[in-house]
Amino acid sequence: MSKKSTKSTSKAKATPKSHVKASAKIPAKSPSKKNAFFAGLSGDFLLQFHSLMVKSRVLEERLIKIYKAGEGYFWIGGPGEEAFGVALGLLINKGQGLEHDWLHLHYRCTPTMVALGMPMIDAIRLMMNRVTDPSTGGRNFAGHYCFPKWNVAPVTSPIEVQYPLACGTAHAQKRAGHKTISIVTGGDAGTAEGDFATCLIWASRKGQELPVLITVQNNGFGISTPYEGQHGETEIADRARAFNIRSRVINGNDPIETYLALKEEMDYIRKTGKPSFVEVKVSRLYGHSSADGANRKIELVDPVLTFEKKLIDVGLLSKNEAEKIWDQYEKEGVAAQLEARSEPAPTPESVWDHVFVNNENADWRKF
Amino acid sequence: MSKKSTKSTSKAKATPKSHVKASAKIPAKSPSKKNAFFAGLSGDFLLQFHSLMVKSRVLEERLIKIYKAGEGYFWIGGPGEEAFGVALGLLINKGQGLEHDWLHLHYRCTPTMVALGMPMIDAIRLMMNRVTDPSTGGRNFAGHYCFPKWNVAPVTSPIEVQYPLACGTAHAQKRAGHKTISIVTGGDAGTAEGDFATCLIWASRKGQELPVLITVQNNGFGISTPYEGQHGETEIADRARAFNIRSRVINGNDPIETYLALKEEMDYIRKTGKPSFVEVKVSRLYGHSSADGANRKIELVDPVLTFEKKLIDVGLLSKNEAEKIWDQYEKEGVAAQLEARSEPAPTPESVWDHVFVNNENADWRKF
Amino acid sequence: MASVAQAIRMALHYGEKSLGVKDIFGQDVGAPLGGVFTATQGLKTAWNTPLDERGIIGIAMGIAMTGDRCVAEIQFGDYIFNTIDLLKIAGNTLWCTNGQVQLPMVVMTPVGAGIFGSVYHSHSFDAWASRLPGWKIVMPSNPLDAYGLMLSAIKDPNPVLYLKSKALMRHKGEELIPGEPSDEKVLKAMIDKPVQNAVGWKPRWPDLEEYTVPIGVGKITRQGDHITVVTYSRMVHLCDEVADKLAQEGVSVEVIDLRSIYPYDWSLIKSSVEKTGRVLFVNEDTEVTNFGEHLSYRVTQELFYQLQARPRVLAGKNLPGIGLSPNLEKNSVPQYQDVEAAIREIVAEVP
Amino acid sequence: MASVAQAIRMALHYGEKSLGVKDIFGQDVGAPLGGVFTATQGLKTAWNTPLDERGIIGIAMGIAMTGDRCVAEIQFGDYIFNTIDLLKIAGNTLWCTNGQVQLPMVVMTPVGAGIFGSVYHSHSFDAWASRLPGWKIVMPSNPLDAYGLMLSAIKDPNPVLYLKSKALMRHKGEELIPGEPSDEKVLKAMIDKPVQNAVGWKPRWPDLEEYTVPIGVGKITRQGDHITVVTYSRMVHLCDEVADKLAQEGVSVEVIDLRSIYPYDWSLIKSSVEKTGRVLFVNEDTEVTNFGEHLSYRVTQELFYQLQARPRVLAGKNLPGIGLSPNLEKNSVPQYQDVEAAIREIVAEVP
Ligand SMILES: Cc1ncc(C[n+]2csc(CCOP(=O)(O)OP(=O)(O)O)c2C)c(N)n1
Ligand SMILES: Cc1ncc(C[n+]2csc(CCOP(=O)(O)OP(=O)(O)O)c2C)c(N)n1
Ligand SMILES: [Mg+2]
Ligand SMILES: [Mg+2]
Repeated sequence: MSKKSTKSTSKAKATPKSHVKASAKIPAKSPSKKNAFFAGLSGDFLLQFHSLMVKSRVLEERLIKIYKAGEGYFWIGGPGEEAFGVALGLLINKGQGLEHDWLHLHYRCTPTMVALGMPMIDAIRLMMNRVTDPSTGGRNFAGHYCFPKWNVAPVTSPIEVQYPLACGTAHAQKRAGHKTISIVTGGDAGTAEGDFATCLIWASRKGQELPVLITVQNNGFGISTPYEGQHGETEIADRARAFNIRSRVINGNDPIETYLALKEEMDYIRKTGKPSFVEVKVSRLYGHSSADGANRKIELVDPVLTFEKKLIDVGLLSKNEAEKIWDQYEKEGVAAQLEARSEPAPTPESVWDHVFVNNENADWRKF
Repeated sequence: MSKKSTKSTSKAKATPKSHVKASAKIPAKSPSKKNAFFAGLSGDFLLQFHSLMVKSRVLEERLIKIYKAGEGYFWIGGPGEEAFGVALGLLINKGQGLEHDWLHLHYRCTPTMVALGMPMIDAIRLMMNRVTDPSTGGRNFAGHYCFPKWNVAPVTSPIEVQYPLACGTAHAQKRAGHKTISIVTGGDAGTAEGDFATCLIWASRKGQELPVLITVQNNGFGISTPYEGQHGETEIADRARAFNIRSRVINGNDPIETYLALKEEMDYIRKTGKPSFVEVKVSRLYGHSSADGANRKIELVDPVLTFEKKLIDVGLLSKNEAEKIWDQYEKEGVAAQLEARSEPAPTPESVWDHVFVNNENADWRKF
Repeated sequence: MASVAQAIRMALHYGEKSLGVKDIFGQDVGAPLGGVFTATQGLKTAWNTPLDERGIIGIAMGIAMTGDRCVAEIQFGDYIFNTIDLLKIAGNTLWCTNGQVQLPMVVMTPVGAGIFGSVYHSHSFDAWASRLPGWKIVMPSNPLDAYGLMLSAIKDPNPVLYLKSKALMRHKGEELIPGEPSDEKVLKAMIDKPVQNAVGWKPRWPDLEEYTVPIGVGKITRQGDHITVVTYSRMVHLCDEVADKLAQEGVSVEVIDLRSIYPYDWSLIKSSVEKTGRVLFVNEDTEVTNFGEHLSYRVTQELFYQLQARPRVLAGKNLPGIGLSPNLEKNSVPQYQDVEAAIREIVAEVP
Repeated sequence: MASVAQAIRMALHYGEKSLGVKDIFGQDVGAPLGGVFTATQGLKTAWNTPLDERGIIGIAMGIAMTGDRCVAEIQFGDYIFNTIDLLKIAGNTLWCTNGQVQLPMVVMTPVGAGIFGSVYHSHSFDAWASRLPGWKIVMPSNPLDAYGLMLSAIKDPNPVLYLKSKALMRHKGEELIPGEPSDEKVLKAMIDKPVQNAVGWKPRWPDLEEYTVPIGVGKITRQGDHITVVTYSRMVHLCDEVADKLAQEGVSVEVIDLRSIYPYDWSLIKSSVEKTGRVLFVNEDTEVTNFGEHLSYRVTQELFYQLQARPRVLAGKNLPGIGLSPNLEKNSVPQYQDVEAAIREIVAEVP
């Protein structure tokens, strides 16, 4: 299975190699075929995983509908990254402060936010720039989440700046000594920014390594520009290997492979305090953003449907149950949109709020 | 020999490996021991090489004396980099325009300038900020050479910015099709700047490789900060290898090894149009700059004296002839200083010159 | 009529064909996209770069050093702020080499608000750019100027920063570009890449003529006697509209489209303010240490005793960003009513 | 008396000991050098970074995000220009997150000319810094203020940019820092790393007390009635000298050391200019789109009808760089005679 879906995503690049066997770490809880087939992950867990993937997908499609209906100015998000994003969200030591993991995500992280427990309506409020948007209060674009209660650093538009920041939180985490780690995500084209190199350099200094999981979601494109022609390295992971950073490439369309690989790397980082790098091959299922139409690319592997089919094939899920899950989330999304629509926009005067902490005056006219 | 001096510079790092035998390329002109010993390079050539190394050293020591005498504000230069710098200068397709090589040097490139034919006095004029300084007219620091007639791009103070520029000239050279190349030099600590990664990325894009010789002069320090503790990569060359750039590490205290290695890489680049990377281990013989005293570090290998001893040992040079060479350059330097001292400083009014081309007015008061 | 995006595209084509431009490059500048605003569609020498602004500026400097002409794009002005050290070097290279090394290069980037682009698709750069000695800075407000200033920028031996308003990309002017077909459908059919099956598409370029707008020369877009409004780029159109409205009430507003930020057309400002005795400077960039404050300062120095009222600057509020919600954007950068209110206030001011 | 460098070192030590500072970092900031100006010698939490300004600012932002206090150094202000996008993000993070994410961090960097440092050891940053909403900007002119402003910067919950004049690093003041030994030889013996055999050296810190200079509060360094001179950092001393000289001729000059660039002490400027009716703004940064032009503009807005003369700005010439030869540097940034001439001219101006 890993092979199969790997092939289909590997049009852009060579077949990802992963230097662990999927079943290496987690012991089969029961000898049954199913479990062996799913590397021993329990059925309940698999169904929860699937449900979160569907929820994230339905939410993204809702956001796209909101854009197309003219109720939002811009959409960008992560449909196609559910297998990776949900796996990541489920593996986080979640909470606020140095006793928990830190997340430096980019603008395709809706699946991770959903897995962390973000209600649909909070993504919709951001999309519709309501004052109720908990991330930015209607100030920033879709996908620019910020949840301090979960150590989710603000998603920023400038590509790659989150990578150095992750070294900063990791530095503080290492000092605090709670075996917590920082995780950073970003795209393949963005690795051309110097800030990606900065992250590799600061994370890997001999004797001062940092507990940071450096990931790249390689979807083969930067807006309209294909990966080919812009890279000299055989795979992005080679750049991390040059710094003696433990590195691997995985098939991000396979939730099981992804989950197990991320778990193994996160365990390694917690144990050693050293960085690890994971290049994740993913599908950019609705193109770059609303700027290029936000239309479904049928030629790409859909990790949600692929996984769902598998669960149905092995009898863990029935077509009927599956439909119910989609319907339930669809209803939740529609209701959330209605509610968000009725909520107020930020007021004009509020522009001066939060320039300085505690609204200390920042307007020179009032100095 | 290579081993010997290698060891002595390798305190900072592992013994440099070089993946060509010194004698691989250049056929021995005669079967005599001497020539075999010097990889077949002719005696005349070796003596010319030595003479240029001495000239550069005497010049740098002159500049330091000028600083210590209070006749200059700041000194920085390349004593200790003569073996590398002279070798590079001797290998350049020298001239102006796209039919010649382009040089993007940093502030330790005096040996290369001397090998290219720069008279001593031009370095001294720069050091003493005379209006006669052909590089900057008394506007910039020592070592900040600029010689358009030899495609020597202006040396800039900000670390590492020369690396992306080298890709720009190489791009134009590749288009022009004269098999000319761009060469960039810089320090080990500077490789932490994103611009170093930028150079590797732009030079190595598959199908669009650029004819650029990317070099790093690794002297084991950035001002006061040792290499150890700031690098995760085993050797800097590993970062270039990650981009599938042909790479090697050489002993920059050995003029023969360095000359043959650079020649081989430059031939490769001209032939293939692809980049090559060379990490050169060198001695920072007088410390960082006048800021840390500009005093001789006796514990470091001196490439000039080592080479001179070798020439004397094999009878290519007599102690007496050697002394003459040093004396003659010392005289030249003293005379040049006297002459430069008598030359005028730039005038106060000249500050407005050359803001725009052809002195088009740039003073808003005159708009 | 051509849009500003089409005008830039035609100017770049003219540059490739007749002015020696050999490289037009930036993120998504080449095929298939031809630029996020289509300004580089179908150009022979356009190519896609890595996602690396510092590389883009550095490579442009290297190319320019060889004497080859190039036009580099930073996809959005919002993302040019990691290159300011390089822009400074490009601006000081001639000076530091005592006149030896020229860098004839053009850097173009979309700037300003007006499209509800939130924090990172709304930045202005004119005030920052005015702090880069050695650079010439231009900022067209309409297609004909966009064409003429691009040709001047390409021909100039100095580095030129070409700031194009995001919100004006689809804006159409009143005057044809020399050689432009008068029917805009014809133009579209010739040079716009079709949305459907564009594979193998090639533009058919109109027979364009050389037309330059000299750098440093502004233009009066509305004649008036009571007040001078000095502005550029997108704000020109707001100011013109307000001038037209107030004209009906007998308030006579002179609007100057400065077109170049540096060098700037002081004689045009001076003669106008000498006539009106009142002046308002309008731009979108943040208001503290704003280029309009420089112009206002100069007016105070040289025309103090001719002034009938305090010179005024209307610019973007001094905020960290421009928020996505229209309530936020509209209260952050000057709007029609703000311009109108400022003009009324200044005109009403009694010395 | 402590030098400015010693004062900063003592303030950072106080920060480590009593204000929760956990990281003081930058190029050559840790042992063995302790900073190119010795300002971080002997500090417990000082460490050396890679040669990567973007990394330094990015890591500082990450550390600050966790709530840990840090002080990051950019070795020379001349090399901060590749981080402006990150400085903007640090300044807009609180705003973009609608007040959720604070970044309590201090960035310090040496600025200005006066040491014949040529193009890349002479840059000013105050005008640039004044364009970074969300940041507080301070610029001390003497050791006591250097100490007091550093403590305020560390305690402030917002990002604070601390601009220290290169030329003032060895400057000594008239007032002791609370807890500083009165004999400067004693101080030196306690906290300066010996030049010879310094291996294993540890500083012995004086028993320093908390002393803060509030951000946003300026100070009158010379009382006067005929003209107000508003300045900061190195230029304060030039202006004070000129004031003392002119006082002997009966020209009474009031000098204001602004100390903070943003927020700035408008009430102090206002009351002084209301008294004198004449004002000169002096700083080293380039003159076009200069922070002094903002202050001058504001004076024109709010005090127009109290002015006896045109407000004047004396700043660095609008050049790409400051040349090494003294002839060049002295004709590029304000000198004693320039300040004197400007004051005489303004005082002589008849309305
Ligand atoms: C510094 C910067 N430059 C340019 C942009 C405009 N931009 C937004 S997304 C994008 C492409 C990113 O591609 P990649 O890193 O592969 O991430 P993906 O969108 O494919 O997930 C670009 C160029 C930006 N946001 N930031
Ligand atoms: C961008 C930038 N940051 C900091 C400096 C200050 N500086 C000058 S030389 C130097 C160390 C350079 O070390 P390395 O790259 O190893 O070159 P080396 O001097 O050892 O030859 C530093 C930090 C600078 N010139 N430019
Ligand atoms: Mg991508
Ligand atoms: Mg070094």
